[in-house]
Amino acid sequence: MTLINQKYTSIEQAIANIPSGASIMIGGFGSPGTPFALLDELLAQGQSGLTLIKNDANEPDIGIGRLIRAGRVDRLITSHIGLNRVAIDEMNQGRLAVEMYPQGLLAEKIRCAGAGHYGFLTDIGLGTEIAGARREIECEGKTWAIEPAIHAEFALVHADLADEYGNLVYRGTAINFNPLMAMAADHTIAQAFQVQPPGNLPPETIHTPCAFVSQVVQVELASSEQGRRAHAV
Amino acid sequence: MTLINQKYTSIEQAIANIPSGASIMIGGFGSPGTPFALLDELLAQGQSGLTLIKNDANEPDIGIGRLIRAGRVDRLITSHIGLNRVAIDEMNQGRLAVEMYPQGLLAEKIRCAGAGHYGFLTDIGLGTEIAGARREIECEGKTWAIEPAIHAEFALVHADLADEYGNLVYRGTAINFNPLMAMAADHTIAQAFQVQPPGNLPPETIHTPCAFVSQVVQVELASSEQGRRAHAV
Amino acid sequence: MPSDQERILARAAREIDPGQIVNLGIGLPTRLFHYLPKEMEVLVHSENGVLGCQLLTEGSEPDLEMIDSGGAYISTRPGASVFDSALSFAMIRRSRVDVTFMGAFEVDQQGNLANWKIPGKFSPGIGGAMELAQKVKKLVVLCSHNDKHGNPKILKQCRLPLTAPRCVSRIITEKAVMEVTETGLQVVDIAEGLDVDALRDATEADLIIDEHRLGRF
Amino acid sequence: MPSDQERILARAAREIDPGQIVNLGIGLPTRLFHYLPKEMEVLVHSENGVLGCQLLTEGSEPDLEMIDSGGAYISTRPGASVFDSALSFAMIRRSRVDVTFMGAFEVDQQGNLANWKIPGKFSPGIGGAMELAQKVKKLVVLCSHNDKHGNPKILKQCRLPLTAPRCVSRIITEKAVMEVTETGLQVVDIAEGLDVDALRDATEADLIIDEHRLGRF
Repeated sequence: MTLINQKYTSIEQAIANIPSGASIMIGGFGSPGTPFALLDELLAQGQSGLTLIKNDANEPDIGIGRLIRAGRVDRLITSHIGLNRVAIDEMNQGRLAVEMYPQGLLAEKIRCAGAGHYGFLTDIGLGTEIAGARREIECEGKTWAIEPAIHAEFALVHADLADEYGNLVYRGTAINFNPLMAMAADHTIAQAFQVQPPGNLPPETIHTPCAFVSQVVQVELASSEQGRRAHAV
Repeated sequence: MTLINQKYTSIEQAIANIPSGASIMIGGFGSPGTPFALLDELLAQGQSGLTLIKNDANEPDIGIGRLIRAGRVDRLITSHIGLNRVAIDEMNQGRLAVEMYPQGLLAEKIRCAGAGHYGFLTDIGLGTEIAGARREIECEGKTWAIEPAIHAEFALVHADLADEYGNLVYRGTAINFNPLMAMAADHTIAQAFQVQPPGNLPPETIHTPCAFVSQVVQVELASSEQGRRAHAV
Repeated sequence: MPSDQERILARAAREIDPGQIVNLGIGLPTRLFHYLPKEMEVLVHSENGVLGCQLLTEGSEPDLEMIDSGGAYISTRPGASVFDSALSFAMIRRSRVDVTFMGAFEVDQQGNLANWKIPGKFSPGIGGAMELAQKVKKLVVLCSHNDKHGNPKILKQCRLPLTAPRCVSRIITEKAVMEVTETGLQVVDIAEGLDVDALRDATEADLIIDEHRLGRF
Repeated sequence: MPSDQERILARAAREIDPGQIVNLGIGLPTRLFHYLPKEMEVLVHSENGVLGCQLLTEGSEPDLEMIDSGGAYISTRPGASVFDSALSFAMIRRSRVDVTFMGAFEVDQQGNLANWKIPGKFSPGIGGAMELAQKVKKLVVLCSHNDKHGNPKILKQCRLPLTAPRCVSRIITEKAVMEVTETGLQVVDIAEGLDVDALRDATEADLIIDEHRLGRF
């Protein structure tokens, strides 16, 4: 694990650690919490053959939408891609492999990896078509589906505030999948609007302790303006 | 579930909902986070035949130590009772049934109930004597133990701040099991040093959203002084 | 005279009691926001991770980090909290949401619901609907009584892939309010000016109708 | 001349590098706090839910809500965080703690550790030891070389119930520093003034000793 005093770095260096073919979790539900600046740097650096894990596919011209449109994503593990027609087309054309889970199960599968378990036992989806694909077991006279954890090599997350050790504070509905993914990946890269010296963030307000963050970079507010255009107010 | 506008109540009324024979989760690791005032009221009201779920047994003269000494507890699900000689004696005499789990598994079993799952699959404890008691399954060529969730009818938790809807903010190492238990019990009673009008607590600072709290009561700082005497500084 | 959607929404708002926790699905249900009195103590849950949403005041600058699960900018009311997606769905699976409103492609007299997939035509993913449908105690379906070709949406048996089996409590359309009971679909209210035979003609499901106890809306 | 415990602690402190996350077990390991320079950027994890503990400044009033897992009042250093017990153990199970120090009743040459239960005599529960032992990458045992009756604690094979199998990286006693390797227990350092035969006599485990590379401490 990165030493706590070696985490604060440049966006170029942080993203350069990611090889082509990597599996990468991406925070965000819609635009809030999506690490736009990290994704734009990933687009610029050219890594390809990626497996992405994200709640949604953003929209065609922002966030992972740009990576998908550029043909850099082989596989997407997600919950709902209804706002991205390009992703739907790529899926229908067979150029993008898409694996879909109910949103809460996706969140729990990621959380489960972050907690260091193999999987969990659920009744969600019994009696629906998702049930057929899963292994089931009987416990105490009832049927439960085994949902294996989802890991990744990398996670890209967006925080509002950070400190140089990599402690993270999220804001508003930009929390969503970010703290779960930060724990579930082997190597977590965080962007934040402000990266402060250690000691500036009250201990109770920290959502993701620095132990789960490998690198932290400071980004301009402007990078998230991309997300703004996409939403009707 | 209690309506949000009917949660702020008196300690007498809140505890009067608990019948004898109930299963009750109790927050706290040592003294911090232990809901001393709620426990003292439970002692005063006289409920017996209780099953308690708590990380530790406090010490003989405080918290659940007083309930155990008074013979009001039939069963204790815990992680470590080394600081309570009375509990150890009661266990050795066969008057208190004690079920022990490694601390992190206990936390996860409670968290798992709070997340609405049946259980989770872990490798913790394989190759030790706790392995024998558990059902195991093979997944992807490895052995995993099934750890079922632990539910309870009630949870008693301690917060630093609350609002009248039951939103809770914890402080310091008094967080520990409290947010997990608040989610895992059917009926959660919270004590807080301050109960404020809704809107006073910033949304990002809330550790336990009010949806998981049935009743909230305000208590004096003094009740936790009990815990203080027990610790060497 | 109210439009069909206004009639549905006005009736649906009466399903919410002060003090409850409510989830509003994407589309028509989201518009229920406009039918809740601002002073009413209700916390609206949105599954992306917020409890206590309210509409953005007209003309105010949106906070870019605050959206609901439909992607609209929102604000929060006093008593609101924000949290991660695991906690948000724990709240759903632990049945801490009192009532949820959803649209439907099809709904049937057993309370089965289909609202996420039309095989070969539409399958963007199920999002949060499955867990909401399966675990929220009271699920109220808000939909048009018939599809745009006039075909019934209230069926004897759903044909599309289910969101969840036997999950619906109530169905509100522009024509009727129907309760899913042990014995079938009981009509609670019928639209002003509609007669019972016309309702039956527009419906594939078997309807239980006690004309003496029938309300109007 | 340092006491046996001081010798162990001073040597143990050299196992910690700046920038690491460290867990200090109850008892002797907790006293390592006194051997860490205050300006050293190290975050001490305590499994009750805090990362970044430090000793309370002498004479200062304790915060009643801040203890470590041993029950002592603590304060925190810059960069500290507090969290619930599930997150605290996720940190452990995900191997985000770089090094942990623990006491032992018995430890053996395969790296097995027994430090929580003496059947029929002592069984207060395992607390957090099992997960720390199983999942922290570097586990350093700090213990006396022999028990109070003079019996060896460094064994060929543990006899007591294990905390975790094959979990120990290093053992530091007042007599030696031993590394658990694929081929057995390699002596890294031997105490000043002790000879190799005396060390072997005090030890049940087979020791691998390369006298040319042996350090003193």
